[in-house]
Amino acid sequence: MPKLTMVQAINLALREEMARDERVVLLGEDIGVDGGVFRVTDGLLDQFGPGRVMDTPLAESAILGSAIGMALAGLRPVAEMQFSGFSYLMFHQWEGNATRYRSRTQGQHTCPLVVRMPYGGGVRALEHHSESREAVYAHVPGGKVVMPSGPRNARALLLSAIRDPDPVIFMEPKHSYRSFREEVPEAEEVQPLGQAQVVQAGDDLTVVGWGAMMRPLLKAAEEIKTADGPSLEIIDLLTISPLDSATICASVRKTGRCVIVQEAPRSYSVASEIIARINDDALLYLEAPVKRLAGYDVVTPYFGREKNYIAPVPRIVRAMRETLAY
Amino acid sequence: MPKLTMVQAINLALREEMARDERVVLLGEDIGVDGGVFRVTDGLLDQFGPGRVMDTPLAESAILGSAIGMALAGLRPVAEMQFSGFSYLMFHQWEGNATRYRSRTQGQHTCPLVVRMPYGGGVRALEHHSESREAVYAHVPGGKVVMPSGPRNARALLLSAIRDPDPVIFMEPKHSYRSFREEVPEAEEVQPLGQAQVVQAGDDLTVVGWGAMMRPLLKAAEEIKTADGPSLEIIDLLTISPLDSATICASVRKTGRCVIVQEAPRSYSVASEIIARINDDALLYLEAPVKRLAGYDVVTPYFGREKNYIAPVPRIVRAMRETLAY
Amino acid sequence: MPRQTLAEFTIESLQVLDEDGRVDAALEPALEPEELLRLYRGMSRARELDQRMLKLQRQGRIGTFGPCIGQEAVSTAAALAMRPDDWFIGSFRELGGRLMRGEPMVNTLHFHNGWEEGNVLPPEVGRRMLPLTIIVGSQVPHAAGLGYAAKHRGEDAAVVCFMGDGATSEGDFHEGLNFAAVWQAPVVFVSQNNQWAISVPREKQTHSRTLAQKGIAYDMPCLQVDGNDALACYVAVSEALARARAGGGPTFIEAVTYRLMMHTTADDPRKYRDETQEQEWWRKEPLLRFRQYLIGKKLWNEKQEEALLAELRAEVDTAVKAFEEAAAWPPDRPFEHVFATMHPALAQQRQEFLAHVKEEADA
Amino acid sequence: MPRQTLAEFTIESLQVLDEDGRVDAALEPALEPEELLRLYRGMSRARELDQRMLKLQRQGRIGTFGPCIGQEAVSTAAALAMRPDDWFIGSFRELGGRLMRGEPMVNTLHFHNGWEEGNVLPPEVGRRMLPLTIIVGSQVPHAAGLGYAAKHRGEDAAVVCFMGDGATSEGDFHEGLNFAAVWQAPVVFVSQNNQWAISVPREKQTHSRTLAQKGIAYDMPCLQVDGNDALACYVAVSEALARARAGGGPTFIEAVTYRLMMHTTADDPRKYRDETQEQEWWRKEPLLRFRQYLIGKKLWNEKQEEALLAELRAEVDTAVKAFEEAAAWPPDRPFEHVFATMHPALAQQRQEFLAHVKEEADA
Ligand SMILES: Cc1ncc(C[n+]2csc(CCOP(=O)(O)OP(=O)(O)O)c2C)c(N)n1
Ligand SMILES: Cc1ncc(C[n+]2csc(CCOP(=O)(O)OP(=O)(O)O)c2C)c(N)n1
Ligand SMILES: [Mg+2]
Ligand SMILES: [Mg+2]
Repeated sequence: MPKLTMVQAINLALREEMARDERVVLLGEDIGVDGGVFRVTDGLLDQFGPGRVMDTPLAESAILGSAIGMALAGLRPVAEMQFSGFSYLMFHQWEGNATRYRSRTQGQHTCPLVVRMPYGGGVRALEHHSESREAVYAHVPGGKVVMPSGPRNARALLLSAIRDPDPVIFMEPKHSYRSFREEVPEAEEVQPLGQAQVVQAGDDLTVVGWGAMMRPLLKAAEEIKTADGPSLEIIDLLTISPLDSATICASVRKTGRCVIVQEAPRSYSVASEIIARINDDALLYLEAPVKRLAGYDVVTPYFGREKNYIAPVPRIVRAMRETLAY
Repeated sequence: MPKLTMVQAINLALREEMARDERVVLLGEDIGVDGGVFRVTDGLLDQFGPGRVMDTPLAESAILGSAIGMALAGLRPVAEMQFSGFSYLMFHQWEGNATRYRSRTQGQHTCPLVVRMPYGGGVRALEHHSESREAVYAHVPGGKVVMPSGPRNARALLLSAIRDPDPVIFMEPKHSYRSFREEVPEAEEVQPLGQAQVVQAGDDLTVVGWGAMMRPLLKAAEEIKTADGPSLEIIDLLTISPLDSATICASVRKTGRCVIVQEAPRSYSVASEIIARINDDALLYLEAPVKRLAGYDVVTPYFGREKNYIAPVPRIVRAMRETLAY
Repeated sequence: MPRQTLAEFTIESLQVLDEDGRVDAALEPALEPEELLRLYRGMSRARELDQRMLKLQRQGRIGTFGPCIGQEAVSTAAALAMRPDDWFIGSFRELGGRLMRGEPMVNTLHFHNGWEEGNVLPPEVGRRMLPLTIIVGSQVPHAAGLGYAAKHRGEDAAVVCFMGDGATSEGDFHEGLNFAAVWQAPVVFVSQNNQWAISVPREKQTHSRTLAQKGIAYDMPCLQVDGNDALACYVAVSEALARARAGGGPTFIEAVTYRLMMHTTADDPRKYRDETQEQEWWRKEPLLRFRQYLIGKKLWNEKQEEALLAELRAEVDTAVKAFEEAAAWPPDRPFEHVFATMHPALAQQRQEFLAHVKEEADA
Repeated sequence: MPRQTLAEFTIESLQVLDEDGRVDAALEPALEPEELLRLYRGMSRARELDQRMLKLQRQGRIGTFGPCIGQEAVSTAAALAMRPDDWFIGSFRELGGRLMRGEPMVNTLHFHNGWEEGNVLPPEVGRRMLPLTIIVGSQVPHAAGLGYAAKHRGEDAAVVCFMGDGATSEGDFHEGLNFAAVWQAPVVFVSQNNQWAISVPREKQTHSRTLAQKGIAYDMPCLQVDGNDALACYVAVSEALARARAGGGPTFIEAVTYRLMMHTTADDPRKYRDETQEQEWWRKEPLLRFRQYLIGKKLWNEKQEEALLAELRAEVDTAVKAFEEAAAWPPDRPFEHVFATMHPALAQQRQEFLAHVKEEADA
């Protein structure tokens, strides 16, 4: 099995699916000749030609809007938002059209499409290039939100997302684009949407994370393991919406304790919903309040300060210890 | 004290504040000659002239975008989105500019402006005219979200919103626009943002609501009172963000039980955040899971079905009884 | 060389039938009598259904809707110019075109009474026609994408996309036209300039003399037509479709017409416009003029007119009857159409929902 | 009457200094020697700072930034044409203009090193100049609102708003121009057409022959200027400002220039463009040409040039020193600027934050 970065793994998934299904087309800013500002689509223009890999004008609403048209016409567009911070220019097309054609026409017209977008901080980028706002998309019915955490699941989930009959927001942790490699099977591997993954089983504490926070979270878990010996159950959400609360609640019913680690601001966030689901289905098992280790409710600071604002490993360790000791 | 509808009360607030502060200007689609599609701005063009009451072209992003320019220049714009369902066309201006000028310039430039928008269902309107998506705005730092529930607080909160030095989304429950009247003091009355109101004190159950749901919620509370005799503490949120969790958690620490009644879809919603706050600060006092009586995670149905989808009084009564009996 | 002319542009206007139904023979399209009658019938059907819906709405039998009265020519003529495999992407004043394309009247009624079921069209009709667009202008980029898809697959189908005058102010209008032009996609954009966007008159909507000239921003062939002249509309859309199919890319057409009624039944135009303006435009309305033309061609007479009206009244009666007698649809269908497959949490919500609805019905 | 011409439009282009610095005397603006020298100095300052920042960035001493090299003329000349009470609304390639307006170099450096403090300008500079706009095109409607406010209050201040060629594809560009035109607001829109939007060449960005013609959509006076000719830029912006102040409404100017460097330091143009194109444009770059002009006027010579470069190098050295020696700012300032008043839940988050940061620093 070759060891790939997430950029390579996503590129692989796109390449595989374009080869398998000629309905798949890519569109976005700088994705063709340039291969994407992160090189995620590198080489695809050469392989599949300009009819299937389109450098579009600079207009996010029309990128999604025209992708909706293509999907309605039977293509399978995969659109790129250059950064999730610019995806709000198409939010009305998402909320008002992509997520609604199925319900509006009771299935007569549908929008099978994917919107890929790098999200999150930690790469010393300019304003608007570091946000993590998955909650905004997660609240909108009719669309799915997927956030891979590593090369292998990124590839397997993207394949599922492209094949999904409904629109999917696919948020890629840009901080993890090249920061590590993973073995990715050569044979096609798909991973179903809507299912969280228990990446480590344990009894004392449930830890939930997703996307770029999985790496520091796993490191923190290592530290805890060596030092204190408690047994952690670690869950990687993978799909944010629809949320796999069954997996989370089953775990919390077992451990009685839970820490949620998230990059986004705390209030009205994905962590809030997870707590609400635990309240619904596992409240009586809780031995401590669920802990949200989240971003703060501030406007995303410029990168000079950002390292203080995204929970580093020691902060996660402390949150775990506090919850274990509660 | 005259008895006013919410439409009249909001009109009064705009009129008062425009008379008091000449920096206040209004802009939006059909707000001038037509007086707004709900007549909220009726008569203001005549009184204040076209320089201060502007019928704009049909473009939501430029309505907020130009309002941002006006605010940066020292005016106090109050922009109307004709329906909250069309506000997503300006979401990038909200997320990317209105809510950020203060932090971006550390206070050198600010955006004191209000975006008024009718929201919510129950008026037999076309698609996109019935949504309740306050959670989307509440998650974005740097902006406030206010939702009045009646004529009197609508007037008093709108005055505060216009005077606030920061941008405010002011979501008006269109279902309550004309459905009842309230006494509104002739003398100016302002109500601070960021404070929930305990509209009825009680010991057995905390009930939290806001906006259009306050009416059925209060009716349900009446029914419970007569029939079963438990004592309810009823909280009207009024400001969604920043959330007054102190008031909610103090109440829950007293009652041990809580029902949240909301129109919006359940997942990733305001109710979720309230539960998370209770988890943070009052978990150990809970005698039952917090109950979310919310909309469903479906695309807002057309109005032929909507009455089944917005919790009617009996459904609220049942939720209260269940939580009391838990 | 220093201050020099770089480019010159001209905007033309087209009228074939004047306000009294007199035809400009040089410009008259070569339509068969059967086609001319179909066009007239199409416009008349829309007029009849609109008028009935106005009554139904006042009686509370349907919800709010926006009548198309006065604007029948544009979309009906476009539908005549189109082929069945062309995409028809409307805004919300294309009743004539929708009916011509085969939308059953009963669907229109269900839609306007708040049921998604109204959008579910017979397969051959729905295949290339989308429901009304409520988010003004948001359909314009869709049209670019539909056109791209047709071109990409080597179909010679094209797209006709309608929007109002107000819609030209939205960013999506601009972005959609730009994409279509860059792709040279086979799309005909038709702006129904009915002079009003709710209460905002055309002159306050945008500072340009014409809407047609907005096509210049994309070097797109553009034209203003008399939108109350069904023949001019037919000619303009036909030319544009032919160019689109021949690989000549998109066209932008401004069709000048007038909204003779209220914006929607929730609106009261007396708040913002003068009735004399309406009266002037009633004299220029499209059916009158087309009828004169047909009569002049000896294709039509009083008796035929009466027979047609009676027939249409009966057709609408039948549709209204079917509409009002339709069996109730289950309340929980929205759960089924969030996603292709219902996820477990939603299935549970549906159970709760159904239990609630049952209890509330029993109470 | 049936097929008739409704309107005609012409797009003109303007050049005052040709590529060799030869001036068209008929068009030469009446600028004092002092002003000409100020303009040259302004452009040179930007060039010097940009070049230094490129080095700093490669050494990891500042973050990603987008150089303006080759585009100095447009914004610097505009700044010369502007009054202090005019609003300067930039995109991100207006370093020359920003410095001319008084932005301290140290601010530019702090900004590009990820500190909001870089945006906090001396009050008299910041009063009518906003920070860089990162969301492409989103500043355009702001300019319409700023212009409206000036007009509404009877000031005769105007607004100059810059955007790139790529920005003209965004809906906000269109909406902002439309609003400004409807309001006849005193705004000068200047699109720096530097031929590229990252990797996308101008021809793929939009199908129109010129960008200037996009102003026709709003019946706005529009003009293409040689954006590497500082005099042409000065003349065009001055004329437009005069018209704006006189109540003549907004203008749209396309300034044709070239991005000589990478899009930002994170970009590699070799992926998508030919170096010969760059080389051609290096011959047409604005400083060279303006220097020739000054030398021809006997306002400049080799020695002065050397002295200027030495002086600017020293100025940049000083700024870099101040930048690198700046005392660290507190980590929690972002909490203070969410709202004018900190709400209790946020105050509590700040306490937690500070405790974390302290513990992590101590560890
Ligand atoms: C994005 C958006 N904003 C506002 C509205 C509310 N609205 C519905 S129709 C309309 C006016 C449309 O005018 P125009 O485009 O000229 O079409 P017409 O109604 O005249 O056919 C408005 C403002 C909407 N539906 N969508
Ligand atoms: C809304 C938005 N989309 C995408 C980007 C990413 N981006 C930054 S600059 C740029 C190209 C801008 O091109 P142009 O307007 O020509 O300006 P230039 O960089 O050439 O000065 C892009 C795509 C962005 N900043 N904002
Ligand atoms: Mg109109
Ligand atoms: Mg450019």
